[in-house]
Amino acid sequence: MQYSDKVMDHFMNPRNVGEIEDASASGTVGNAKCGDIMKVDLKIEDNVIVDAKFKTFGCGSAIATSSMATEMIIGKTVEEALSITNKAVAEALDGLPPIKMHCSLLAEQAVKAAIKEYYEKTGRLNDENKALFDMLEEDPH
Amino acid sequence: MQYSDKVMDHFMNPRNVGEIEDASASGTVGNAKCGDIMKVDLKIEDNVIVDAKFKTFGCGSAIATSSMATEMIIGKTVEEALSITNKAVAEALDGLPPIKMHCSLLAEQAVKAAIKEYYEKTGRLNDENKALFDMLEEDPH
Amino acid sequence: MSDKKRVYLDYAATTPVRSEVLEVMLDIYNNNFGNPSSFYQEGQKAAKIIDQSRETVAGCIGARPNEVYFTSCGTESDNWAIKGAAIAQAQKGKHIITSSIEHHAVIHPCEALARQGYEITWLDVDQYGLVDPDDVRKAIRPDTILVSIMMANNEIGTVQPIAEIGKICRENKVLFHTDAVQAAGALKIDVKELNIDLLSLSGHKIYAPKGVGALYVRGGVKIANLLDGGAQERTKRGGTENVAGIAAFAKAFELAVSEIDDNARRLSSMRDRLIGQVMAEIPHARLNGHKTSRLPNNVNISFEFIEGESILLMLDLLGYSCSSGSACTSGSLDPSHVLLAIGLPHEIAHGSLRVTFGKDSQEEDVDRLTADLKNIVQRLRDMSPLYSDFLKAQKQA
Amino acid sequence: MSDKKRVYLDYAATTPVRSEVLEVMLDIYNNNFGNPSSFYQEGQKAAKIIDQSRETVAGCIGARPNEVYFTSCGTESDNWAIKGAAIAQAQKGKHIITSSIEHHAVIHPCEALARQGYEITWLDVDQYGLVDPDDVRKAIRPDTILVSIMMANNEIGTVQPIAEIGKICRENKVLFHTDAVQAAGALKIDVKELNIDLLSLSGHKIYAPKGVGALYVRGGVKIANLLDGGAQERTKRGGTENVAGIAAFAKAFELAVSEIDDNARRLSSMRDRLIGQVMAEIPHARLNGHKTSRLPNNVNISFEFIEGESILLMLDLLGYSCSSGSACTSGSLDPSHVLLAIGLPHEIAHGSLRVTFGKDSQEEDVDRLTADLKNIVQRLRDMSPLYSDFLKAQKQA
Ligand SMILES: Cc1ncc(COP(=O)(O)O)c(C=O)c1O
Ligand SMILES: Cc1ncc(COP(=O)(O)O)c(C=O)c1O
Repeated sequence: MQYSDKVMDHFMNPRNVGEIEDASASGTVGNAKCGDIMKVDLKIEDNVIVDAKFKTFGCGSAIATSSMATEMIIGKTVEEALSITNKAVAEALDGLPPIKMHCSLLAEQAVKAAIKEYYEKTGRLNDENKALFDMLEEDPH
Repeated sequence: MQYSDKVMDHFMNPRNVGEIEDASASGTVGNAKCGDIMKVDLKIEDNVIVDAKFKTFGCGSAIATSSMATEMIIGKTVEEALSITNKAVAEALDGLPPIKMHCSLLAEQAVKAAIKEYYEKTGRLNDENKALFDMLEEDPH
Repeated sequence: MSDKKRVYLDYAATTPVRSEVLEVMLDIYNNNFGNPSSFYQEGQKAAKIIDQSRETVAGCIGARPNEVYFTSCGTESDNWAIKGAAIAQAQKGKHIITSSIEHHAVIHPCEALARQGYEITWLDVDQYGLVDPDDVRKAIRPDTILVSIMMANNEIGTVQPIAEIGKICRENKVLFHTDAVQAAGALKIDVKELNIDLLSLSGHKIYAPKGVGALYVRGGVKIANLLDGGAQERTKRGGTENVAGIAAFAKAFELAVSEIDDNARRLSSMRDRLIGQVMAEIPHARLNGHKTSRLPNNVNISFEFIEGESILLMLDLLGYSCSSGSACTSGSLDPSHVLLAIGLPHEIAHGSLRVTFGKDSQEEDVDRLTADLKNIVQRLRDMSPLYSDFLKAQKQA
Repeated sequence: MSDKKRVYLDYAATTPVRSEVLEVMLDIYNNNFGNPSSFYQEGQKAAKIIDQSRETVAGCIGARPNEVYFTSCGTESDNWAIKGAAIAQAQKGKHIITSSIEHHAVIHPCEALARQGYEITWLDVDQYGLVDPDDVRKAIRPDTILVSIMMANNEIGTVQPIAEIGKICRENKVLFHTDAVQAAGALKIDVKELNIDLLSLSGHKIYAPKGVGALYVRGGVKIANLLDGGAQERTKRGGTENVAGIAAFAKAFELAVSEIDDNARRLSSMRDRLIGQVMAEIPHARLNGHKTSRLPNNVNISFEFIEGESILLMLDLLGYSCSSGSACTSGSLDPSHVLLAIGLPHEIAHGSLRVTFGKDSQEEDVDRLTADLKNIVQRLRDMSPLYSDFLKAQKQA
């Protein structure tokens, strides 16, 4: 598999591995059958993601995209985080092999799932922003 | 093609090439379409083959078997010559590749064809010896 | 890290060309380039090499030389055997029996035939990957034309009861093909004793180069050609012969057969050492394949809660070359069909590792590998949500 | 006599592996034995070599890399193209158009399809071996699925009007396959300009080793697999890739293409010199094939009254390696189907000689060959009953 150095770095030295005890919200996507599960915990204060942690069962690029995605959203507002696409994550990793692009989609989904839970918990999910989470219904495989 | 040294010797230095001006009899077998024609001239005195010459259009083993066959019959009585089989010619050449065995059959046929003509000319062809020449009807290919 | 001395542990995927074999090839490339179909000396020299190679290969499997045909790889041999038998016997019937753990070089030709109206029975295997000969017997019908069961599996190393299956096929007058690509050079093969009609071989698994294989076709058995062309291989397989590859294959096979016992001893000792260590030191691991009816060089273990590619990637960075499932499927996201067939759930099948030993493997590699694996598995489990779920559930219970 | 320095003049049968190419292979055998499907470094290094080789080969014929598939030989490429196109398009129709002078690697697959219910139109050629594009146009029917016409003939060297034929096929939406095994490296090939859909190549005719070839499949064209198996070659051709062979093929093809003009000049000068000398000095000889639309290295001449194998045998003993007709048919007693197709009577077809020049050929070889040929032809004519008949008939007239 031809992974970029960035991917390899995030795979071997993943940032933000772990769980947040008192997470504001968390999201889990994927399933064991397909070989990848990502769980993202968010700590949100004043609409800003102050911490993010992940746990991932999956291949090298699943782990690297989880690591990169959490890094990209920390310090961002929830709205900014929502606007980060899987392509942006893949680009930040200097690209992914075509067969592995679904991993970046999964990372985007994991973040969005967590934020959706946050919206639900805080009563912010409404007809206007609902569409932002439509992509959670997509099958990344 | 794996030819024996004997075949190569008779191919490169064929014995008895040529024609006999006042041949007692001659026989031609094969056809150009199949790629081999053999013509054998015999000089017969007192029932003994005192000379034999051949001309052959054909492959290496066709030439070698013609050469060997003429050599084998010179000095023999006509009856002795008739008893020389294609297998004997092939053996005298230390064997032929399987795909080339038909050449030795052709050589046997050429000799027999000449002797048949001799029998006919001398009125010796009869119901008893006719069967000796049955193999002239076989297609060697 | 990638400058580390590398430890190759994927001999089931492919093997390097051994020096004795490379010598044979070089001699041919430098001194013997003729076309074996050519009439003159260069051609006849080349033809003789092929004849001798055929004798050697035949000798390695108890066959007659004229029962051996050279091909370009194991895949071609499998395709030829299966499609060739199917076409040649279409009058008799269109039913084929095979197993669910065959190599794709058998599965995909069968599926191609299925699209053309043939019917395939896919026999299940037990938890160790064994085909039950009785299942073969029961599956045979009047219109069955071929049974294809591999001699040894490339992923889990399970060795099938080929003698029994061969006997059943012969008794029922059904052709029996076996893919012996992984078995060759590791197990003794006698096609007559085993009642085999068609047997596939490949060079690059036994220290010959890639690009050469062979098919044994028992005398009297008729199969249609796959490669129609010139008069090569007694008009059964066209194409100018890969003379160097064929001679290399023969040399490598001869050497492998002469070393079978030594290698079985040496490799199975490493195999059992690795299995023992991993099972003792890494929890939640399971051995795939049969304990004893197994290739001497094959280890296949699943580690729960983690995914195979991550293991491979970390091993690769530490200098180990291993595989998860078949190398051929590394482009795919599905777990191995073999591991699913022996009953592993998807998530466990995803976490499997295949280590296959060979010529350059050393006992000390085993000890280092176990230590490194232990760390890797722990690191990946620490990242895995499945593992934390498991730990939480355990705590609660 | 056989210790004489040999003069190889059968480059159309096969070529030696050139040193630049052997170097590439050796480097791979020694340093790069991984399976390209493998995940780890060794595998990825091998995969990269294949990618680069594919780009190189694509560049040599004006194709895109993903239109090139590696095979084991020209015969496999021909079989795959023809049988694959036939199976993929069986719904549209079962009519195939080809010529009567194709290589057996095209003829025999067509005959195999004919036995399975396909209908083959065998186009005649003219006395020079040329297919008339108009005949192709006229032969096309609504159920025509494939036209297969070789780019250059292996026996008589005739180069076909491929551009015209390609245009006709494209206009009629019929797939066009061309066997370019002999043309590659000798003629410039641009698959787009020539409207080619499928094109066969072979390594061992262009100084790469035996056992490797390629098939160009135009993007969008669907053909059925011949070798079903692993995911290699984008799932279109299973079998572990012959990495060294593929890299060697790419290197050799690249070199050949870069030398096309030089070689054409050098070889056609020798060709024309030999033809001129033989025609001037040996009576009752005729040139087979076209005078100008001809491969630069091919000479094919029939000598009346004598038989080809005898000529070859004597030449062999003098150190020359030549051929009569196709090397593939040397096991056969029939005269070449190509020579019969251009109208030679059997007995003259039997007496034909093919000389094909290549890398190590020298002008001086030509002069020596003519002199030796003159003697040989005379010697054989002196033994030939056909020649004495001819002389007698001449005397009488
Ligand atoms: C025109 C032509 N097509 C096909 C082939 C077959 O190629 P290969 O020997 O690589 O199978 C040859 C050579 O033998 C050839 O000359
Ligand atoms: C059991 C088995 N069959 C067939 C094959 C295919 O062999 P090849 O790669 O030579 O086509 C392989 C190896 O890939 C194999 O392990």
